[in-house]
Amino acid sequence: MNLLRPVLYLARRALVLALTVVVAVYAAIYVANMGGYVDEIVKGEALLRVSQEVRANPAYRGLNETQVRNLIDQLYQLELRRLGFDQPFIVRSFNYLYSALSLELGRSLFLSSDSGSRSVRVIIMERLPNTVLLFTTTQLILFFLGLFTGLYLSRRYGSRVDKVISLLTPLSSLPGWFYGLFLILLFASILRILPYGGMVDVPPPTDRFQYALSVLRHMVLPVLSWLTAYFFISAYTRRTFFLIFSSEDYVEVARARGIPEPLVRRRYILRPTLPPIITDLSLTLLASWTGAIITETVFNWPGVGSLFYVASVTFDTPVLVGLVVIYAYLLAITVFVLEVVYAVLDPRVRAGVMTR
Amino acid sequence: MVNSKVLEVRNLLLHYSTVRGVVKAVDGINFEVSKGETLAIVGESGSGKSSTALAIMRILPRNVAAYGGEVWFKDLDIMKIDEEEFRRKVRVEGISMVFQGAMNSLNPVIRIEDQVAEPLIVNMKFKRDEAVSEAHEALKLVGLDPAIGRRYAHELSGGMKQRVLIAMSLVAKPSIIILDEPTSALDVITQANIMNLLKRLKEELGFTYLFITHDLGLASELADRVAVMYAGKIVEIGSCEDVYIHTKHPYTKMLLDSVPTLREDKHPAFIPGAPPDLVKPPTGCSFHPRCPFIVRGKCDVETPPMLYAGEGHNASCWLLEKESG
Amino acid sequence: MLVAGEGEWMNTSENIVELDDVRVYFPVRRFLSVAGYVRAVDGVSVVINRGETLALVGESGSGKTTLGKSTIGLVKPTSGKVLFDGVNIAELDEKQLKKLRRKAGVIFQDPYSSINPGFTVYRAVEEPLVINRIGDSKERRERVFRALSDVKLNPPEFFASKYPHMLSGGQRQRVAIARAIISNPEFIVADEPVTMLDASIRVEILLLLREIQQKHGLTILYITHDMATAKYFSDRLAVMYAGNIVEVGPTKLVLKDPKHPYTQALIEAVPEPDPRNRLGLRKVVPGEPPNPANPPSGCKFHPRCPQFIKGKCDLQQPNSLKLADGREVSCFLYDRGP
Amino acid sequence: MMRLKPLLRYKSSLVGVGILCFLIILSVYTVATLPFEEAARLWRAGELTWLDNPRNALPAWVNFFSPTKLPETLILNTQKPGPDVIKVSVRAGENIKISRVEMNFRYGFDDFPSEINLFFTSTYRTSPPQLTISWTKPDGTQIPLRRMTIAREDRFYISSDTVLSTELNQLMENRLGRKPAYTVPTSTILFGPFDETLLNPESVKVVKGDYRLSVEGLLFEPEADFDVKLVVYGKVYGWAGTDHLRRDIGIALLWGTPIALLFGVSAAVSIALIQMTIGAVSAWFRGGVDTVMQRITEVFLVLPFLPVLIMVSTLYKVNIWVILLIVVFLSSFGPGVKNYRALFLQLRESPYIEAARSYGAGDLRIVVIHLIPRVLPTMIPSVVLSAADFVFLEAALAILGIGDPITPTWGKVIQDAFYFGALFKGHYYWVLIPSALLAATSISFALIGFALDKIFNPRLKEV
Repeated sequence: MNLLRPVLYLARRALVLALTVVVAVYAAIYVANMGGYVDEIVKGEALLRVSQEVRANPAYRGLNETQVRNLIDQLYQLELRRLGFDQPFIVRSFNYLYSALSLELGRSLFLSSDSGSRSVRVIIMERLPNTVLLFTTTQLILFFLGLFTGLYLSRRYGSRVDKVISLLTPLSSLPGWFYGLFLILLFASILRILPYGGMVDVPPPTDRFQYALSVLRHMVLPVLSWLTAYFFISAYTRRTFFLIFSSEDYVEVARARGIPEPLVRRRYILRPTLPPIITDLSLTLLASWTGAIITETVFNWPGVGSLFYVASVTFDTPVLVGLVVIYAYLLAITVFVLEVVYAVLDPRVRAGVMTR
Repeated sequence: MVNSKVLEVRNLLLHYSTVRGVVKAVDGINFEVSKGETLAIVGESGSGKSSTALAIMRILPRNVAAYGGEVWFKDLDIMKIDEEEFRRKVRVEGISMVFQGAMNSLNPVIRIEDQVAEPLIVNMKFKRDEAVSEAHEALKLVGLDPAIGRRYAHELSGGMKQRVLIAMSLVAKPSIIILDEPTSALDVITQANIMNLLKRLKEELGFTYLFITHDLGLASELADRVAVMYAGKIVEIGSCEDVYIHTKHPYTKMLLDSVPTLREDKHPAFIPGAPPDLVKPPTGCSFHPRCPFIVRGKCDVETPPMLYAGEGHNASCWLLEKESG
Repeated sequence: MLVAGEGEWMNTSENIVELDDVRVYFPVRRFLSVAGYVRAVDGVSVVINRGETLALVGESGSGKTTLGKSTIGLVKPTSGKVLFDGVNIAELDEKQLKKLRRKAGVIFQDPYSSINPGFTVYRAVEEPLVINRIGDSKERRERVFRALSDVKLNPPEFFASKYPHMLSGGQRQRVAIARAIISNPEFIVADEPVTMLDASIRVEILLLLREIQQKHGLTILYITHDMATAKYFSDRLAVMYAGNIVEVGPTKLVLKDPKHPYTQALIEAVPEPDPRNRLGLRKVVPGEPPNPANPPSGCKFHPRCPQFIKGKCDLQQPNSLKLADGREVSCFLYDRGP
Repeated sequence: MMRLKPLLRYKSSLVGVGILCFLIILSVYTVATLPFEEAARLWRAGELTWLDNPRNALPAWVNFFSPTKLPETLILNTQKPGPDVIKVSVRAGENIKISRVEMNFRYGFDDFPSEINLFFTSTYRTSPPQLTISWTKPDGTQIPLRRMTIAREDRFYISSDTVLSTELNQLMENRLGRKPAYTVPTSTILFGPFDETLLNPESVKVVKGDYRLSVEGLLFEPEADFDVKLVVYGKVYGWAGTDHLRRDIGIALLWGTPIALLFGVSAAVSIALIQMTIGAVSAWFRGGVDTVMQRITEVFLVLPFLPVLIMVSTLYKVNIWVILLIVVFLSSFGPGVKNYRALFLQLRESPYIEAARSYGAGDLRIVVIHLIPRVLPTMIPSVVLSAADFVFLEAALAILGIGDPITPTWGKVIQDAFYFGALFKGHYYWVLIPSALLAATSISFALIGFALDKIFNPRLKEV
C-alpha cells in the first residue's frame, strides 16, 4: 500500500491545524489587550508595587521626597521594560505570540501557584490534573452510562422505560452546575453528609489512602450533579442514534443471515458507529477540561476552570492567554489524533485519505 | 420428478398500522415452491411482493398490525417456532435472502470475505481459515476474484456488490434463496450478467429461488412458475407459459400489454387509473375499478376466489367461473 | 442570433439544438489544486431537429444527463459549441441565458423531489411565469389551468390547491410536465421521465408527452436507459457510452440493425416477457463501464468489446462515420478509410 | 402556521407552551406596569428607599401552606390619619402645645414581628419637640418606651435599641421574679405575655389582640409639629420575599422574566440566522469562500467559548446587551455552521432547485424562495432548544459576578443570595424562587423544542 499519500495528507492537516492555533492564540492575545485597557491596569499595578517596595525598604528611608519619587520613577520604568512596555503593542503582541506558542507563558501578574511560583506554566500545570481528574471521571461515567442505556433503550424502543427517559430528557436543559447548587443544598447544607466544595479536607489527610478517600468524597457531588444534568439527554441521543443506525440495510441483512443478536449489535450497530461516538467522547472530554468554569466555581474545585475565573476577575492576562494557548494546543492535537484514529477505524475515511 | 415442496405458504397475512389506518400489505396469499424450481412473484410497487418476502423471513418493521398464516419450510411450520429456533433452523441454513438496494447492504467496516464467512464461523462452528476459504469459493462461484475478499464495500462497484450479496446468500448452502429485486439498481448489461449467473447456479447446482421483481421480462429470465400480485393478493399463478401465453387474469394481461417490447412490434397500452389505496381497498375484486371486463354487481361486490384455469394454473377472476360454466 | 436592441431571439436555425465537439469536464479538487477531471461528456457532436424526438440512451454514468443539461445551458461546456436556435449559449451570460431558457423546459426523473414540497401545484406550475414576468395574475391563472388540463389533471381547480405529497407519482410527473410547458417552450429535455413510475402507467405518461408534443409542435430530447420505451417514443436514437455518442440514427434502423458493438450488447441485454428466456443464457459483454475520471485509451468500449482490434481500438479514438442510411457510428469496424 | 398544530398533540409540549405563555404574559405585565428605569432605580437605590420593608422576609404565600401565620408588615402613619391613627393637639400655653398620637392596631399573627421601628419628621425653628412614647398591650398593660427629643428627621429602632432592651429585660425580671436564660428580644416582650413562657424562646407565644402605641409630644413653638410612622415589620413580604437590603425580590424577578426571554430568544435566533447565512454562503459559493469560512470556523473551534466570553466581559465591563453581542459573535462560527452548510449543500443538489434554475430562477430567488423556507423548519427546534441554554448562560455569568451591574436579572438574585450566604442562613426562598423560574423557562423551551424536533425532523417513525 502506498504510504506516502496518507502521510502527506496528515502532514497537510497538521500544518493547517498549526496555523489555526497560531491565529486563534493571536486573536486571544489581541482580545486580552484590546485598546490598551489591560495595559493601564498593569501599569498602575506596577507603579503601586514599585512605590510600595521603595517606601517599605529601610535602605531608602534616608531619602527625601524628590529623591524617592525619582527612584520610584526609575524603578517603574525598569519594571515597565521588564513587562515589555517599551515596545509598541503590535511588537509586543508578536513577541508574546512567539513565546506563548513556544509555551514560554511568562509570569503571572498577580496569581501564584500553591508552591508560590509565579510561572504561568507552573500555575496551570498545577491545576490541570485536578480538572482532568474530576471531569474525565464524570465524562467517562456519563459516556458509558449513556452508551449502554442508549443501546438498551434502542432495543426496547417504545417501551415504558424508553418513554420515561424520553419524557425526562428536557431536564437536561438545565446545566450541571445548576443541579450542583441543589445537591449542595441537600447533601451539604441540610443533610450534612458531604462537603460543600473543595477537593480535599482541610487540613489534608497525610495518609495516602485517607487522602484519596477524601478526594473521592469531594468528587461525589460534582460528578452527581453532571450525571443528573446530562444522563437523560445522552441516553436519549444515543438511543436515537442507534435506532437510526439499526435500520441500516446491512443490519437487516445480518439479522436475516442468522447472525446472533449480540453479535449484530456489536459488529453491525456499534462498530460502524464507533468513529462518530469516539469523536463525540473526545471532544466533550476536551471541552469539559475548560468549559467547567461555573461548576468548578460552584464546587470550589481547584481546577483550571476556577483558575480561569480568578484570573479573569483579577485581570491576570498572562494566565488567561496561557490557558487559551494550552486549550488551543490540546484541541488541535485532539482533532489531529482523531483524524488518525478515524483513518484507522473507518475504511471509508481511510480510502478518502489515500486518494485525496 | 418428485415434487418435494421446500416452501409452502398458506393464507399469509401481514398488515401494517400507519397514521392513516391499517395497510393490508399482504392479505392472505398461498403459494408453494418445489425443490430446484423458481417461483417469481411479480407486482407493481405497493402490491405487497416485498412484504411477502419479509413476512417469510420474519423481518418485520415496528408497526406491524397483523401477522399470521402458515409458512411451511419442508415439514416445519416456521410461523410457530420461537425466535431462536427460527434463527437456527431458517435463517442460518434454511432460507437466505438477497435484498434489493445492494448499495447499503454491506457493512462498511468489515472486509468482504469476513462478512461472507461470518455465519459459517458464528453459526456453523467453522474454523476461521476454513470459513474464509469457503467464502472464497462462494466468491468464485458468483464470478468474482477471491482477492476481492480483502476489500471493503465502498471499494466495489454496484455489480460487484450485488454479486457479493449473492455469494453471501449461498455460502451457507440454504435450501431456498429469496431474491428481492436483486438487480433493480443496476444497469441493463450488469443486470443481464447477474441474471446469467443466477441461471447458471440454478442449472448447475440446482438452486431453488423465490424471485421477487416488478419486471415481467426479468421474471421470465428465471422463473419456472409465476405469481402475479395486486393489492396484497395473488391474482394469478401458474407456469411461465400459462401466465405469459395463456393469460387468464385481466390485470396480468394488461400488465403484459403495457410492457414496450424491443423485438416485437406491438404498441404498448397502459392500464388506466391508479393502483388502489391499501388502507381503503375497493370492495370485491380490488382490480375492478380499472378492469375493462368488469361484471357489475359481481366484481365490485364479491372477492373472487382462486379459480381453476388449467393444470397448476389459477387466477382469481370471476370471468373464469363463467368460462368453466 | 441576437437582434440588436430588441434582446429577442430570431428563428434562424433549422436545428433547434446543435452540439459541436462538446466536452464537459468536472474538476476533481484537491487542497488548492485540481487532481484530475471527470470527463462526463467527452467530445459529442449531434443535432436535434425541430419537431423531432431524439432519444439519448445510455447506462448510468454515461454522461447522458450532463449532455442534456448542456443543451439548455444548465451546465457550461468545458469546450465545444452548443448552438441553441443558432446561438452559441456557451458565450452567453446568465441574463441572456435566462431569457433563452424560456424557450426550453425540463422534466426530471424523480417526481417526488423535482417539485418544491412546500409549494402548491398552482404555485409550482406558475413559478416559471412569475420568474419570467409573463402576464398578469389573471392571465397567469388561465395559463396554469390550461396547462393542468393539458396534462389531464382535471378538474384543474381541484389539483391546483394540492401539495405534491398528496398526489401519486404519475400525477406529480404530470405537474412537472405542466410546469415544463407553461411558458410555451419549443424544446423540452425529458430526463428519465418515467423511470420512477410503475410499469402500468409509464406508457400513459409517455403518450401524454407525445400528445403535448404534437399539439404544441415541441422538440423533445428524451433521455433514458430504457431502449424499449425509446423505440416507441422517439424518431431518432443516440446511444451514449462513457461520454461519447457511439451511434446515432433513426430509431427503427438502429434497433433493427445496430452497428456499434455496444449498441448490440445493450439491445441483447434487454429482457422481455417470454417464457423461453429462462432456457438459455444471454450473450452479454463482460465488465462494467469505465471510471469517467480515468477512461481507457482509444475507443472507450475496447476493453469489453467482443470485436476488439488490437493495436487500433486501444490506441486511437474512432471518428464518427456517416453511413449511407443516415446513421453515424463511431467504430473502426466500419472505418473503410485509407 | 398549520404545521405548528401537532405541537398541541404532545402532552409534554402542551405543558411547555403553557409555561411559556405564562412567562410571556408575566413579561408583558411587567413591561406595561413597571418601567425599566423605575425598576433599575429601585433596585439600585439604597436601604432608605426600602425602609418600610422587612429584611430577608419570606414570600407571603408561605402562609397558605403553614398552620402558623407569619406576620405581615404593619405601617401606621400620622400623615395618613384614620380610625386607627388619632392625633390630637391641645394648646397648653402661649408657646406650648401638646400633641397626642394614638396608634391602634390589631395583631393577629402567630409569630413575632422581625423588627419594630418608629420614624419621625418634625418642623420647628429652634426647639425640637419632646416626645414620650409608650406601648399598651391588649390586656391594658402599659410599658413606657422612651422619652426623647427628636430632630427634623429622626428614628427610634425600638426592637434593636440596646438601652430599651436592657430596661425591658429588667422590667420583666422584676415582674417574674426570675431571670430568663437569654436576653429576651424587645419584640418578644412587647408582643408576648408576661408569664413563665417568656423564659424559654421555644415556648413563648404571641398574644393576639389590640395594641396601642402612644406618643405624647411637647412642642415649644406655635408652628412646630411632628409626624410619626410606626412600622411593625413582618416576616413575609410580597410574592418573592425580600433580600438582605429589604429590597422586594419580586421586582428583580419580574424584570428578570422579559430579560431572560429576550436574551435567550434573541441570542438563539440571531446565532441561528447568522450561522445559517454563513452556512448558506459557504455552500452556495463553495470554492475559496468555503475554504476561508471553514478555516475561520476552525479558529473559533480552537478558542474556548466560555473562557473567552468571561475574559472579554470582565476585561471590558459590559452590560447585558453587549454580552449578548459577544455571545452572538463568538457563536456565529460555531459548529452549527457545519450542519447548515451540509444541509444547504444537500439541498442545492436537489432536483427541484435544478428545476428552478432550468426555468430561469436567479440565485437570490432560489436561496430566498426555495432554500431558506426548507431549512427554517429544521432550524426551529434547535433554536428553541438553544434558547434554554442562553437563558442559563446569562444566569451563569451573573452568578460568577460578571454580568451587567445595573439590570436586575434572575442570575443576579441568585448571586446575591449566594454572596450573602442564603443557603447557610436558611434563606432558601431567595435561591429557590429564581431557580424555579430559570428551570421553568428552560424546561418549557426544552419541552417545546423536543416536540418541534419530532414534528419537523422525524428521524424515527413514531408508532
